[in-house]
Amino acid sequence: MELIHPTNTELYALVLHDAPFVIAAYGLLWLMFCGYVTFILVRLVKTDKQIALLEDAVAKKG
Amino acid sequence: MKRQIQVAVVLIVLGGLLTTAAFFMSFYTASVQRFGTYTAEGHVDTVFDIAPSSEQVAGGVTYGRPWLAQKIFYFHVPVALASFLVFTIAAIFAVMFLIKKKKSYDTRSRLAVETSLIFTLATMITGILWTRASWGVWWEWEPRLTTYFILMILMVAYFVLRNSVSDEERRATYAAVFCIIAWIDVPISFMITRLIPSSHPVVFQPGMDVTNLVPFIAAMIGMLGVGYAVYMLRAAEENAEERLDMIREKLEA
Amino acid sequence: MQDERALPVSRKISSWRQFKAILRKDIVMELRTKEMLTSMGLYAILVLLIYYVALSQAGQGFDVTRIAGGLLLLAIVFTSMLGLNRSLVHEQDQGCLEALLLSPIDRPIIFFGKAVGNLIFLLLVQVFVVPLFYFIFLSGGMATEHTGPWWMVALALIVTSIGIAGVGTLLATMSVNTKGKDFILAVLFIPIMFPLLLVAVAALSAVITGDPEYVRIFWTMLGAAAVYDVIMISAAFALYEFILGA
Amino acid sequence: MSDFALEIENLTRTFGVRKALDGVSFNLKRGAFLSVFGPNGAGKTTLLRVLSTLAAPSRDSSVKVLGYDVVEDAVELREHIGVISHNPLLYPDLTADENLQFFADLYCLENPKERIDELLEAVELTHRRLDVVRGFSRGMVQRLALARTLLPSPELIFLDEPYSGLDPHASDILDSLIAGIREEHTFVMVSHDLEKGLSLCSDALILARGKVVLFEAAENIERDEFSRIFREAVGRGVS
Repeated sequence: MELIHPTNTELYALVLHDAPFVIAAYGLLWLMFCGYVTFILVRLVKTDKQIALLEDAVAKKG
Repeated sequence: MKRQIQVAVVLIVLGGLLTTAAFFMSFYTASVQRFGTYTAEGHVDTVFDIAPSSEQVAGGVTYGRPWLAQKIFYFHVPVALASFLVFTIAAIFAVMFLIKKKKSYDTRSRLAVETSLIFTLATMITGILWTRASWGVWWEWEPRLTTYFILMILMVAYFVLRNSVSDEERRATYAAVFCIIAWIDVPISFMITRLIPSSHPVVFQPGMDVTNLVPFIAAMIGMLGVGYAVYMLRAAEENAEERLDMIREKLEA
Repeated sequence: MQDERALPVSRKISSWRQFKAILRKDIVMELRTKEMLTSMGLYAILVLLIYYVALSQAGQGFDVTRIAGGLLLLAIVFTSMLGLNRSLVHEQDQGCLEALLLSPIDRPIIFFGKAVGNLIFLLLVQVFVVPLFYFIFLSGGMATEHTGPWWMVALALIVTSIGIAGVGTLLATMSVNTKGKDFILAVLFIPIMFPLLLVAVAALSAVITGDPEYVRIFWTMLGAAAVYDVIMISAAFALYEFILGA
Repeated sequence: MSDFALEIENLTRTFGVRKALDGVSFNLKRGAFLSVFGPNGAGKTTLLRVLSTLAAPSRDSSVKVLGYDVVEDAVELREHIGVISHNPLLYPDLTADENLQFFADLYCLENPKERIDELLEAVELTHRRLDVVRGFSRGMVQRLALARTLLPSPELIFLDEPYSGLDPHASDILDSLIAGIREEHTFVMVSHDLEKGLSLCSDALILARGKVVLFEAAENIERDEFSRIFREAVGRGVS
């Protein structure tokens, strides 16, 4: 099996014009996911710290 | 909880790999899709032939312009389908909440709506870039785009509603009811391109080539994995918050 | 297992009588204060005034019939939100809704009582607003001659109003219990109503502009609107109990 | 038919980690007057809402009011209970007559006219029956609210802080009205006012954090001891 479909090769030569949009769309999609996930992870770490702090307080109290 | 996070991160990486693989497959192995035709007979291409002025001739065959833009199908559509699916799950949890009145169902429903909103935004971003490439405009008030936009507004309204109710149980009930009513837009948005004439392509239909189907399914599985991972991460965060509340209560008692 | 205890005051629960009571109470109250009708009517006039401002520079060649359907429906949507909010604030004010819930009444009857009341007020306002709209915008030189029959416009408005009253009653019952009542109502109401408004405008415009195919377009769009009404009202009907219970 | 107006066993109402009511159990005889005390957020209002069928208890609770299950027989039960709260639950833009007529219709009373005449006479509002409630004084509104509650002649009356917002005069009127119907009804009152609640009741209940702290017949209650327990409960309950 050849790597690039014959029709495709022919076509890509024609219409590179759209490439920036497609690649930007794919990039933005993942940028967004990664951004959101990092955001959650940062918040999680913060909450973990808070929990540790309060648990210490509980331990001291008990 | 730690485990949840690990699984989530693994799922995101796997999803990323799968979708990226699909992305490259769509360029290298997928055959060009022939919904409508692109031959010189001048048959109207329902999928691509939006801008006939820029038709180009190669080897005696007339092509619609935005062939490359079509590759967006392999990630735009999976993301959009995932957003529909996750919102449907949210509505199912909402129904279960109304039946059982358990807080955990409300939390799950809310997290699912949140995940769905993220996917909806992703769909919007990719979609807008595609319309720019393919139709030459950033936005068009066209049935699919309009109903999908409304779906996004409904999800935002869901959180506005939640924020404006102070009693916890009432908030959960109102949110569940609104989620169910808002869900009605999902089948409308999904079916509308198949029911009324719309310039939004209906690519996914019977008779698709295997070389197209494989990357599509890979991307779909990848996106669902990412969706589940996002949901799990938020659930882990929610668990942590709950634990925090319980410790605070303990301290005060 | 229930023992049939004789009640000191005899009674026989009749849902029809309860429904009539809610409806009559709303109408009597409105006839006394005229609060809802005057505020809705006045608001509608103000909206028409704004329309005039918006269209004042449109020029001679501008054919207002092309957007008349949309303008008319917009005025109705805005006034109806005002009315819906009012209608449920009345119930909330002195805790009257609680008294309703404490009585031996099936929850759906409350829904139908309130929704039918709202529908009546909506239609009353329209009886006043639609002719006014016609005189201001459509009777002049701007109108086209081949407008469809007016009963079609009326029918489209009635079908739309049924949807607005049904779903609006549910959403307004939620929104009166939130902070920022009217804002929340708008945020929930407009996107939920959106599909209905879209098809209603299509039906109205087809008739008003006298599109050559207006009969076909009108009935397709009205059919879609009716389907939407049925789905939404059944959902609202089924879910109303939960809203009241919260 | 049981002798108890309230048979409550393990009444729990939870949402998430928060427990509004936590294993409340007690029985109350017919004809009793129960005063429920407790700090804010102790679950008094929730208790009243559960007993008056406005809120459902959790699954493993068994709550019977007048022999009716609050979940399964809610509709029948509603015919036998009445609520007087600090909110009048009357439409200000209807006349006294129209208000009562409306509620008579909701309860589907037969011969509503006679019943309304009788009740308006009893609360001495016959001369104002055609006036709009908006113009009534607080005392008159509370009297009309009482008439509304008595309309279907309930056996059990819930009083939800009925004195809050009343001036001394109106509160005296309410006292005398309650005294007038004390004999033939069972009462459950939620109140902040320790003095008032204790002077009226035959049984007292203190709730804190959704749990019963004390349930005792009035004749066994030692004032000072009771105040001490109440203050302790308040101290504990503030959250």
